[in-house]
Amino acid sequence: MSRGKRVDDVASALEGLEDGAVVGVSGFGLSSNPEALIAGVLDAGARDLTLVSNNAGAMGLGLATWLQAGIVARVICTYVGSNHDLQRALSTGSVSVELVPQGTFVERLRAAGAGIPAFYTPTGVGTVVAEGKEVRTIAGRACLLEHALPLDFALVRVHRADPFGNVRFWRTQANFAPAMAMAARVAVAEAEQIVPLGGIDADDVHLPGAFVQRVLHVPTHADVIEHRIVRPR
Amino acid sequence: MSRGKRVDDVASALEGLEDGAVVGVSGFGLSSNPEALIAGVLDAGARDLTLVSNNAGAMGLGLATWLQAGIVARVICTYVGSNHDLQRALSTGSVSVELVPQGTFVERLRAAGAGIPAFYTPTGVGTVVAEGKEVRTIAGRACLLEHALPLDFALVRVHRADPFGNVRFWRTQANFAPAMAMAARVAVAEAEQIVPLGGIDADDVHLPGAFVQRVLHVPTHADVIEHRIVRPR
Amino acid sequence: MSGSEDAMLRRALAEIRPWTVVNLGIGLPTRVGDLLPADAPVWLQSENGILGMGPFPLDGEEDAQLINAGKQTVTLREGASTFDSALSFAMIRGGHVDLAILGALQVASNGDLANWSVPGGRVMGIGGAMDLAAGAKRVVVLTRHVAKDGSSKLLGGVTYPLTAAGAVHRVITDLGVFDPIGAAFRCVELASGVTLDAAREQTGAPIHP
Amino acid sequence: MSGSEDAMLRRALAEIRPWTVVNLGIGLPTRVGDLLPADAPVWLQSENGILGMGPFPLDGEEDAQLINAGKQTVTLREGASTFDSALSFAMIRGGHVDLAILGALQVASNGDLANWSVPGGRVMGIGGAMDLAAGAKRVVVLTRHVAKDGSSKLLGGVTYPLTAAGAVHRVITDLGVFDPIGAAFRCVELASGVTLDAAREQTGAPIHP
Repeated sequence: MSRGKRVDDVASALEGLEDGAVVGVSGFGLSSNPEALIAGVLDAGARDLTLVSNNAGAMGLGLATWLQAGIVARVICTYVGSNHDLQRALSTGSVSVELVPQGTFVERLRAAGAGIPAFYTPTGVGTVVAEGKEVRTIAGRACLLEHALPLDFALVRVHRADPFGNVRFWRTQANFAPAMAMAARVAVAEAEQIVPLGGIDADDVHLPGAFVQRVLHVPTHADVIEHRIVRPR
Repeated sequence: MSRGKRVDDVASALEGLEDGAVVGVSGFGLSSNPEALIAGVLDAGARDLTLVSNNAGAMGLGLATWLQAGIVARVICTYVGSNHDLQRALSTGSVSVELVPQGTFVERLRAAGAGIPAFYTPTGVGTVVAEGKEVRTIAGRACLLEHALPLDFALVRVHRADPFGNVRFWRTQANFAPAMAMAARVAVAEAEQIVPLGGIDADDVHLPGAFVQRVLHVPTHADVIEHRIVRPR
Repeated sequence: MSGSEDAMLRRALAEIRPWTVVNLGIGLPTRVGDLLPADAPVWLQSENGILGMGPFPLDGEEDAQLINAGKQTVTLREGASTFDSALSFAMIRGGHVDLAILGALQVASNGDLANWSVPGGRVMGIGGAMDLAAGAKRVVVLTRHVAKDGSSKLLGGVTYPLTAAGAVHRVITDLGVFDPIGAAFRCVELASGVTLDAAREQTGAPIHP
Repeated sequence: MSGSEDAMLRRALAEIRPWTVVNLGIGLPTRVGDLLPADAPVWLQSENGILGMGPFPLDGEEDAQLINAGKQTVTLREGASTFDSALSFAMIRGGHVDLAILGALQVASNGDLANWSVPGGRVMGIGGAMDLAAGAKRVVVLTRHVAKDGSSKLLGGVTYPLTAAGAVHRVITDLGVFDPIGAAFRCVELASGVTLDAAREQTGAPIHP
């Protein structure tokens, strides 16, 4: 199988990650995390990071380990919830936190990836989110001006990848991964499965390889479930 | 099989199409046209339409028949090319034509469907496209302000649909269909195949049924090829 | 489940029309979904990327990468689709969610909604709350009429941080159903055994019959 | 194909790097693709929704719904993907196309490109021209140096309607390879048998060696 964009190890996948980088990490809480890459950043030595993530970890796990290690200077997220490490960082002011409505969060990433430097959205008008932002009435509706959110690195979890970086996701695994990959200078796909070119039919590709720079094969994951709710059999 | 959003005939599919409506029609030239719906509009009696289409037909066929029938007052498109009916309409002024860069065209549709009333794009700065538009420098780059393009009706060709309106496309069939369906008050999917609910796996849906209001089964199409280029065997 | 909660959930269920797209907020609203028949043609949207949530999985069939926006394990119904967050919020903000049933801390008679933050409380975050309230075609709030501290949640104006202005179309509480109409709520119906006067006493804004 | 066209196509081919995304404009640029080996790891993008175009189909295997932006029947290579126009132009405008090889009516020494409309001529339309010129990471123009009317296409400033300002990184013509550097072109190389003076005579802007 052609090597293409595949890298052999986490260190190679994170090559070029520097102090002060803006890093987007996909996943919804602990679900669908690029676990090997998240762990790898702790070893990579980069500090003063801006972490762009919906939840910035949970239960002391995942991205919460970055907060514990003190390598994050700033978090751009949508939800804090029961992420105690982020709660603590918030209350002590050890990191600065920008809370963004989730739709605006992902649209800012998508905009960065799509060459749209800014856009107007009705979400957040009249709320704390509007502070310091331009308000403009368009087609009769008040809107906020929101800016693209470009990333240096995107670390994203995917189900299947080919050597060009064509990707498929499984169920709710996609979440912020496509928008983050599009927004990033370097998008790294942590793939459960690697298939050869042609292993994904053209009509079945969820994210084309144009948006992925590196592919890392990681066959197994802890995949901690935060709220396991089941029906009895 | 549950009936759901399926309609029995073209007339039902176009119910509510009124004079002066803004109608988006997917397809790239004559490829991937919703042929039955295009023909049906000629019978529906609505006039003074604004046609939103990449090419507005070709070779006297497809949407060119709307121009011939005189039911179009205005065309918003990206390319005229060898569409003689549109060339004629342009030169005689019988319809007004707004030429839009293709990326801006589809982004305006996507914006309308995504609740984004306006956005900035670098495309077209300094060109005829910029005339009368706000220019603003964002992140060091001059951009144009472009507005969402909402539709009354979207008529789109799809490969496969279920009764909820979940859709799959075949090869380059999608083109403007997803953005137009999203932008429309009433999106009608002209589907080559109908499958029951569950007939398309959740991960394989290209356009979720939330964006489709009516489904019309049309198993066969003329599918005229404009430039048939082949290699000898 | 208390009797009044059961009645509230059933009343909220009555807001749901067939072949529509419905987003149920975290907490009480989520439980409206439990009352839907398995074959009801209703597509529950979850903002992390599902249209067509089914019931919770059978024990042993849970999938760590198939969760709802509350991070609970879920399943997919027939005719479901999965997608990324950009498309999900295009769906929400673009008005393709027919109905959002949301919780509330406060609702004002002008439709203003506060449901994401208590001043001085722990910061929980915004999540999809602002987009859902601003973007859904119809927003129904499902909440107890009076907060635990005894203050009414239905007011002349919200005092907690705003989620979205003028967003709420209807409020369903344990006292009845009330539509914000500007300077007052209109009483659509009263819960069994509740008088208009009793509702008025527990509401921080006028109620029109 | 004339000898000079063959040389032009081969020179343009040399601009293409492995494992990159390349968009080839209609006309001469499209024909650069014919020179690519079938297994070359290069992904040709077509703005109507393909990444990874293959050669033209075998007679009888053409598919009316698998076409390129020139509406020609095409095929897909291994590792291709198809998608809608919104994603396609996100790819283009967002800088994910590594190289666009485009035709031109006029190119200026400041990188301005005119390639969509001749004043007084038939209106052909814009198509993807403005997005590609403004959005691709690198824009190479492939064109004959002199137009059919004898006027140079390489000028101090474009007089035809602008496609994109300052967009062009390199121009490949039958006379050589020239990079716009502001008030002049820099001569990168000359075609076989062409002198710098001959190139200068046929160019409407200074050429630096």
